[in-house]
This record gives sequence, structure tokens and C-alpha cells, in this order.
Amino acid sequence: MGFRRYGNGIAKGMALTFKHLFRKPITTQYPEERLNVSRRTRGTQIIWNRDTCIACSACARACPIGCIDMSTSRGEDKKLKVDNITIDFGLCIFCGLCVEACPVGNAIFLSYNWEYAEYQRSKLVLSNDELLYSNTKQVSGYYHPDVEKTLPEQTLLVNRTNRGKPWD
Amino acid sequence: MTVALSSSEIADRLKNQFPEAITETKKECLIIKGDFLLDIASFLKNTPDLEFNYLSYITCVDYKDYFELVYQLVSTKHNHSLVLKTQCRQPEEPIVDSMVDLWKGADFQEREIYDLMGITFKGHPNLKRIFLWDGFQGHPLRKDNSNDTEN
Amino acid sequence: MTLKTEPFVINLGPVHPSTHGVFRLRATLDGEVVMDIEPIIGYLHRGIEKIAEGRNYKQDIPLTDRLDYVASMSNNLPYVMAVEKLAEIAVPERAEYIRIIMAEMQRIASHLLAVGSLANDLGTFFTPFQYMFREREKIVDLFEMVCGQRLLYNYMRFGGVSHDIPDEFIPALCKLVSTMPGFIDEYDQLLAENEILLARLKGVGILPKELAINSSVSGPMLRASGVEWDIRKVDSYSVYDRFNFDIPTEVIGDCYDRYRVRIQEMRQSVRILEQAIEQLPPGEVLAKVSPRLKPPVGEAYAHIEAPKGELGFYLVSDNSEKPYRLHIRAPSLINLTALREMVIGWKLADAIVIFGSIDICLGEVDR
Amino acid sequence: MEVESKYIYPNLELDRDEGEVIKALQEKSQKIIPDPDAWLSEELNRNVLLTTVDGILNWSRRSSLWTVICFPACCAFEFIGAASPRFDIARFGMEIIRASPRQADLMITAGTLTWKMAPQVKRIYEQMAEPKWVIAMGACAISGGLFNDSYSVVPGYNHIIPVDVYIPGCPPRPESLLYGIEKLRGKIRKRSTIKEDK
Amino acid sequence: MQTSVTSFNPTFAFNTLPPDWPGNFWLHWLVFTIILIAFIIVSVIMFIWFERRLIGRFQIRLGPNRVGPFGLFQAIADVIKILTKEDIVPQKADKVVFWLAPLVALVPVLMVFAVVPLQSGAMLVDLNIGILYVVALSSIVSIGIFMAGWGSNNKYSIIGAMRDVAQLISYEIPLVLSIVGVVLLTGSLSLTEIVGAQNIPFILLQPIGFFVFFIGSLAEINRCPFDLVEAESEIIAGYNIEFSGSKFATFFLAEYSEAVLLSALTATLFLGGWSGPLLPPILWLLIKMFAVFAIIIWIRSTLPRFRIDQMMAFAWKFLLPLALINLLLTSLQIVFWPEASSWIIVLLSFAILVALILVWSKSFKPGGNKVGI
Repeated sequence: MGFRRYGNGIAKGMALTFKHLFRKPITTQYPEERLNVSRRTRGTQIIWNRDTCIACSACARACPIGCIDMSTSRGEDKKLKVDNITIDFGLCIFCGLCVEACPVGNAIFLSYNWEYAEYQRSKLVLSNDELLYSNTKQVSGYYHPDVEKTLPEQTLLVNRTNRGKPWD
Repeated sequence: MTVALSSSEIADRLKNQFPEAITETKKECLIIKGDFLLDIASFLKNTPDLEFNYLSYITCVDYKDYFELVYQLVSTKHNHSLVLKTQCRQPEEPIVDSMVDLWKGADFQEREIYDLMGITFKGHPNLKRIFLWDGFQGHPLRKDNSNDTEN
Repeated sequence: MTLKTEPFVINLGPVHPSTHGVFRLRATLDGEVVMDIEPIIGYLHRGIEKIAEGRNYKQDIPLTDRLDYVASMSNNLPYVMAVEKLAEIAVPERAEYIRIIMAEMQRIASHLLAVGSLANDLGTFFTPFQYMFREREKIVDLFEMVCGQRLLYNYMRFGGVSHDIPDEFIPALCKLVSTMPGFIDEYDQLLAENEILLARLKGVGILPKELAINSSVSGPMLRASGVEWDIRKVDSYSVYDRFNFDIPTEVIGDCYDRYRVRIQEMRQSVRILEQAIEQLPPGEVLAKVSPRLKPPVGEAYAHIEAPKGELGFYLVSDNSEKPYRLHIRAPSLINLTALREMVIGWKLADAIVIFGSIDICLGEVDR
Repeated sequence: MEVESKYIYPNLELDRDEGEVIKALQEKSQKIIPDPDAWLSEELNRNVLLTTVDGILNWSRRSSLWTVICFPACCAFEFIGAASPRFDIARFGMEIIRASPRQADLMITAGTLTWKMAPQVKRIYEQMAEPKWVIAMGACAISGGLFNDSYSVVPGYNHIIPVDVYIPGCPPRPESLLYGIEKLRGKIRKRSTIKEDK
Repeated sequence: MQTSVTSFNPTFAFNTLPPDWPGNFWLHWLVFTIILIAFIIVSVIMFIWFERRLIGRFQIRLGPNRVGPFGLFQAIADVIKILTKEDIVPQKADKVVFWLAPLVALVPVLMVFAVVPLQSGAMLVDLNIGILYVVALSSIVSIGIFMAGWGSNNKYSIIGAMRDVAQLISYEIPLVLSIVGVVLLTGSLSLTEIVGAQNIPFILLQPIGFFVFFIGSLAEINRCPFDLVEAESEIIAGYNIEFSGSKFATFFLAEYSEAVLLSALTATLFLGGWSGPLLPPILWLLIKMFAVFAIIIWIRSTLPRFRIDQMMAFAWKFLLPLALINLLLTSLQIVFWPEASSWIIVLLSFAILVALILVWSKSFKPGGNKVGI
């Protein structure tokens, strides 16, 4: 071992870090600049569609941790309807199995947004109307190819280039 | 491809040496008596054309009335493998011989089985709980240990 | 003259900057020299094997993600392979290719992290780590495009994969594959010849061939000790037999060799990726499998060459919806067996480096 | 130096002591520690302008949140992701990750907490100098997540230590973490040190 | 007793007072001390900011840019925060030592600044034994560090402290020997005269000296690749592991003012100090200081850390012989060939430097191997 190469390797390494000094930083300045996330992103919300839901509880059964709590009853027209649905987002791992299990295919979605944080644990448990689609909650294309097409293309780090050269 | 050696073939060879050791020969595995485990293992390891020098994994399955220990042996020289099983039919105090002297790789895995299944390995140099803390009640992977108990 | 010194016990971890998680090393030191160590693990033991028995086959896929959380894709693969073996499910060809693409990308990502954090343990102020994280970020981007998550993918299913890859995936992957070798060269330039790094790694923590085999060590560690043992070749699974690639091996088995093997493996993975992109056939990606899968009574063991070593799943079925027993052959845990032999007699700083060169992931060690 | 036995310290006693500590903690922490959210309701009642001193203190505190190393599992990699060049947590002056809890202000609990680990985490928290904050990152940290019903997992850090901000996700994206940190900053901004000191 | 002068002897200080300073000795002393401390603190803050931004750029990211314009107030926020944090004294710590340690580490560094010439004559005292004073005082810092390590009653901190002492003892010797070369060339121990003597910066006349001095000073201020004292990946935070609040801030300040000091000293001894064309002298000094510090940061962002035995071997087997040879060559030159044209000397010195590094690299083996147990 030793320094038989006269510090050659050290010099090489120093040259590389020096080269990086003149490469443009790859930082995305988050609150102002945002990356477009994947079209299939599994955002930190689950969106429920009351109109299409047939209250089969398939999603609740598919959930590995049982964070979907759904109680159903027969309505007057002998159809099942959802009395109460509660999802604990503190427990949910956003694996998407509920979305895959849905037999109608458009009653439960994962959201496209991921900006979600709370001061209190209790506020992470949402139920019924809070789970519905709203302006702040966009639907993700996970398991929904039709939605996927409408979403903007994902920003990829591979595609960023520096003066015509691959971004490095 | 790693060739899974046919267990009947090996069983025949073992019969000469250990006539009473083999309880059953299945298609994919060889079930032997616990008393002969160490002898058979060292035979398998040291016989020139077998040379199972690599112990891939050890595991244990709780079949309620008995524990079954599964050893997968591989030879890196001849590229063949064999699944060796032994059954431990004392549910109260299961004891099996330790393989650490033959394969060092058994060390942590045997401790793991001791910790989670409660099987004592005779001859293990440092048999104590590995994942759980001292004082943990019971052995979680046993079937009689229901999942919802907190300790 | 010999000084009389008194050995003292020091606890490295469980919260320590370079234990890569919650690993604890109870070390007896004599001055700076390590007299003896005792690895204490279990700080992340979540009982995955027990939990798996309480959930059905499909619900166990997210659990496997969390084993080696820096290589989730590689963890999904042997599990679904074991279930497929049990239930005799045929996988469409395209799905096989996608799985291999994912597994190889994951290998690059995992090795990048391994090398990066090894450099960190050596004391470089995060620079190689940050450079490597940049490449990992590119790979993670692609994973996210496919399955919507950045770390825990939950992507593979019995009989294929959950989604087909999107149209923009292959061009992006091509770009990645074409630029990757250049970056690996850069890392070589930064690290491979650095004299200080050589002085710290060469000859340190030698794991002889016999001991490596005897300790059931697998993966890059085994290959660094000079054993040409790669599950992809010796027990070829999926469609690996259709690709040309080499198994990089080294001779001595010291820390530097382990580092070299990882770097070489990244290059080989790039080679596999190039071929896989070329050969990728069209077609279905998911075979029809009943959502309430009940495999017949029996047992199966499927193993792959994960970035850390031989990762295997031993599955026992009793013809119910839930696995009767799921055992995970965790390479990280078994690779740790050899740690004690390698560390004793070296200095404290070396102990950290030797530990780093094993490249374990505590999620997999403890399960 | 001769080593007497093969393993020079079987150290069973030490293990036993540690086991007892774990058991004691487990018995003690079956209840959830309530969220320190009194400030939220107080804020409405108080309606007192923060003094300039408060302003400066809070500014300095929220501008330099040094993180302590306590990254048990998966979420750690998203934290590292946030510290990596792409998201660069250093922009907020947070790249100093102190390994010594004495010098840190913020604990980002990234990963599953097991009972074996719990005494250590509690100890780290207690070693941190006031003022200190805790962010529960990811499902495991909030409630045990996927391992909620396991025999060895603490169902949420809030059984052990008080948590200020919860960030759901498994794991949350780095941006999501930055969002949570921004939220924590909002909390620090409204804090009145002068009044709170007893 | 004429020789035993203290710095509090007014007549002595008066003699060294620059002619353009108004007031008496005490006023000068007061004003200049305040200016000096302000200078140190401001430059420490600037250094911290500079380091974090530059390391950010080396790692293709941005670095602090949110707090204040360009993140300039980042370090100020850090300082306010640390100072107002709870101050913990561990129960089992040696209280007195624990309290004193940060001060013992900081005060000598501040004192050394008294003799650093910021510009012509701008210094607290122009000691004629300036360099000796610098060397003597700057080694006291490590007593503070050792006190911290000992007083904390923590195994990590004691390891860190032990390493620091070993490091200091080894590296002080080549460091001082390399300074002696400069002193020989100047013929004086006073820093002002050393600056004045540099028609050609001594880095050209004394390349071996500079090389040894620079590496030695890296070790002295515990910077990469010799940051074993704090080696985060090995011993967490080293000697300051148990310190919090204002004590930690003091250590932080001490550490960085040492960096400022050694950058200033390197600039003074080898780069011509404050002298330079066009720009005002103080600016020249600052530019040189920042240039030196930038190289330190560059090294920090590239190189891994030495192991303790390798580091010691490097000092004793590599740097010390180099420093001795340098000393020998310099004295030979001064005795036998005093009228030599400086440019010939420059060429010769560089040739010797290259030759020496080549020879030594071949034969030098860092550190030991596995210890049999």
C-alpha cells in the first residue's frame, strides 16, 4: 500500500470534486419549484367516491392492516349502502391494494398530492365526506390508466442535461 | 443450475452407515432422526463426492404436535443441494444438536430459532436471545402463541 | 516494553452514525484495538414472519418490501417466485423481463448506497455518498414512474407485475443505461486509487475463502473472497440464462475487494439491462390469478441473488388463504456471522469500515 | 493479552438488566402521550403579540434545526433523500446532523420503533437539550403502520415521547418531509419563550 | 531584569504602538481588543457560511440560502440558537473541568490573534518573539480539548481527547520545524518582519516548508483528513459529545477561530500576509485567508480520514524527515550561498520537493497491521 503512486489517486479525486464545483446544482428548491411526481404516484391520501361505491367492503378486506373501517347496511331499495367509512391515515401505508381490489374500479383512488402533515394525531383520521374528491385532493393514475393520461409528465433527473451533456 | 440431489440416492448411501437414522425419504427432502443429525451432517460435509460445504439456511416449522427443522445444504464445488429435515417430537423441551461446529453460518440462525421458536441447540456456544430482549415471555413464532399478545 | 493496559467495553450503537440503522456492537477495546466484539441485533425486529402468517398471500407483498428497504424490488421477487412455485402459476414472458429490469436497477441502486456509505464510514464528508445518491435518485425516479412510490414499491404480483411499464419508461431507462458507465468511471476516479482509501481498505478485514463458505456468507462478500457463486448463474431463475454477463470475483477478500466487486457488479448490471431492453417482448404482464389464492399443501423455497446476497423465501402452505409458515433467508443476517472473525485485532476505525463493507440492511437482519 | 473464554463476555447480567428496563418501559407506556397542542388553543385566547426577543429567538430556532441521528428504518432513506443534492435540506440550514443528542434540536423519527429500541429512543430524547421537537415521519412512527399488531413493535412514537408534527406516508416523499418541517416551523414561530418559562 | 517583559508593561507596549494610533496604551489595548474579537467572530461566521456553501457546491447542491440574503445569516441564527439552548452538565461529569474546558480551548486562540498582523502595524502587540508566542499558545488549545474529553466522563470523548493529544504531539514538531525555515530566511521571530521580508512569497522559497506546514496545520485544527478527534463515523462527536448550549458554542467558536487563525498564519508566513498590490492590505489578508480555507474545504470534501496509527506514521515517518531536510537545506543555503538569486532557489526548492515526495512515497508505509490477540 502506502503512497507508492505519489498521491496520484488523491490528485485525481480532488480533480473530480473540483470538476463538480462547476456543474450546476441539481437541487429543486422545493416550496417554490416542484417536481412533477409520477402519474401513478401513491400520494398520501385516499379518495373515495360515494356515487360509484357499491359498499362491497372489498377494499377493507384487501387492506393489510385494516385501516379502512367501513360499515354498511341495506337501504330501502335492498341495495347495500355505506353508513360510515373511516380511514386512518396514520396507519395507512398507501400500498394501493385497496385500489386494486375495488370491483367497480372507480370507487376508491389514491391521491396525486402528498403535502399532508398534521399537528394532532386525531386529525389524521378522516371519515365520510372528508374522503371525497375536492379541489385540494387530486386523483392519481395509480391503477387508473384513464386518469393517468390526463396528468402531467413526470420530471426525471435523467432527462436534465447540462450544456448538452448528460446531467452529471 | 443447482442440482437438487435425489434424496433416495443419498438415503441409500446413508443406510450403510447409519441404518436406523432415516425415517422417511420424500421426493425433495430427507427426514432423519434427531439423534443422528450431527453424524449425518458431518458425513455429508466430509464425503468427497458430496461435500456439502455450504449451509444455505436453517429454519423451523411448528406443526403443532412436532417441530420440524429444515436444513438446506449446498455444495459450492459440485453445485448440488439437499434438503435435510429432522423432527423434534418433544413439544415441551425440544432439543436439537447444534451445527455451529460444522458450519459457522448456523450460529445466528440457530439463535434466531431458539429465540423465536424456543428450540434449544445442544452445543451452541452462545445460545441466547438474539432479536427479542431478555425476559420476553414465550416464543412468538410458535403456533400456540397468539398474535395479539403484546408480550 | 509492553504497557499494561486495561481493556474497556464500549457500545457502538444502536444509534450511531455509521451502523446503517439500529445495530449495536458491544466492543471491548484495548486502547484503539478491538479485542472482541459482540453484535447485538434485534432493534428493528418487527416480527415479519409472524405477521405474515396472519395475512393472506397478497397482503404479504408489502411486508416483503420492508425487509431490505433499500432493495424492495429484489425482495418482492423471491417471495412471488416462491408463491408461484407453490401454486404453479406461469408468468408471462414480458413480466419476467420487467422483473429482471427492476431487479437489476435495484442492484445498481443498492450497490451505489453500499459503496457510498462505505466511503462515508471512511470519513469522506458525504461527497461520494451525495454523488451516488444522485444516480440512485435517477433510478428511484424510474421506479416511481412504474409503481408510484419512491422506496417501497409493492410492485410484483403472483403471475407477473402489477402494472405494465409506461411508454416513457424505456427511453428514460436507455438514457440511464447509456450514461451510467460514465458515472461509475467517475466514482472509480474519486475512490478507487485514492491512497488514503487504499491504506484504509487494502488488507483490512480479510475473510478467507474457507471461512466465507463455512460461515454461509453470500453475495458480493462471498465473491470478494474468491468463490464464483452467483445464484443468477449457478441456479438460474427467471430468464437470466438468456443474458450474457460475468460474475466479478476477487481473490483476497478484504474490504477493498468487496468494494471492487460491488463496482464491477454495477457494470455487469448495466450490461444485463442493455440486453433486457433489447429483448423485451410485448404482451401481457399479469397472469390471471384468483385474488383469494389458496396454494396446495406443500412447501417451496425460492431464492434469488439479491444485492446483499442470497435472499430466499421458504414457504409452507396448508391450503388456506394465509401462509402456514414463511421463513426468510436473510443474507444480511448470515453475512454478519463472519463479522467477529474479521474485526478482532483491528482498530476501532477499521471495525467501522469492515462493518460498512459487509453492507447489511437492518430491516433484513432483524425482520 | 490472553482472552480467557471463547466469548469474553457472555454478559448475561447486562442482558437481563436491559430486558428489565424494556419491560418497565413497556408497562409504563401503554397510553398515548397527548400531543403537545395546547399552544393551538391558547393561541386563540392569548392574542398577545410576541415580543421582539421572542421573534429573534424563534427566528434563530426555526432557521437552524439540527437533526439528531435516530433513523431506525426505511424512512431514513427518504430523510437522506431530502438531504441529498436533489432536495437539499441544507437550504434551510438543516444539513448539520448531529450524532450527539446534546447538540440537536429536532428528532425525526424515521422508522419502526420496537420495544427493544424504545428505551434508547427515550434516552436520546431526554438527552436532547431544550427546546426540542419531534417529527413523526411515516406510518410506523405515527402508529406502528404495517407492523401495528406485532408483538415487538411500539404502536407509535407517541407512546414514548411527545410528537409535534405527524407526516403520514410510507414513507413520505422528501418533499413531504420538507412540508412537515415547514409546518413545524409554523409551530415554532408562534411559540413564546418568555411566557412559557416557568 | 530587563529581559522579563510582560505584555502588561506599558512602556514595552508603548514602544510597539504604531505611530498613527491616538491615545495612550490602555485605549489602544481596549479598542484593539474589541476590534480583534469582533474581527474573529465575524470571520468565523463568514468562514462557517463559506464552508457550508462551498461544500454544497462541491456536492452539486446549493447549501444554506434561505436565512437572510444568500443564507448569510445562517451562522448567526445557529449561534443565537445554540447560545439560548439548555445547558446540560452531566451528573457524573467532573464539574470544574467540564466548565473550564471550553474557555481553555477558546482563550489561547483569541490570544494568539494579538500578534497576527492584519495590516502594516495593525496588531495588538508586535512581539519580537511573535512566532514563538503563536506556537506556544496554540498548543494550549488541546489541553482544553483534553479537559473536555476527560471531564465529560464519556468513553467516546476520552477516545477523542486521547487522539487529539497524540495528534498534537506528533504534528507540532514538523509544524514548528517548518516554521523555523521561514524564521531562518527572515532572521527574525516577529510576524511583522516575516511579512516584510517576503519580496517573494515564502511559498516559493520554502515549498517543502509550506507543504509540511499546511498538512501539519490541517492536523492541528483537526480538519479532514486528520479529523480523528471528532470522527463522526467512529466516535460520534469526539471530545464535545456531552457539551450543549453555550459551552458547545464556545467549542464551535474555538474550533473555527483556530481555522481562521491558521489560515491567517499560513497567509502571513508563506503567502506574503497583508502585502499585495492595489487592494487595501486587510482585504489582501482576507482574500489569502479565504483561499487557504477554500483549499481546506476542498480537501475535506474529497478525502477520507486516516486511521490513528497511519496518521501518526505520516507525521513521524513522512513529515518530520521532510521538515528536517528542509531545515538543513535552508540553513546550508543561508550559510554557504546567501547571495543566490531567489529564482534559482525557487526552482531548486521545487525540484527538491518533487524528488523528496517521490522518494518518500516509495519507501513510506503508513501504519501498522492487524494486532494479534
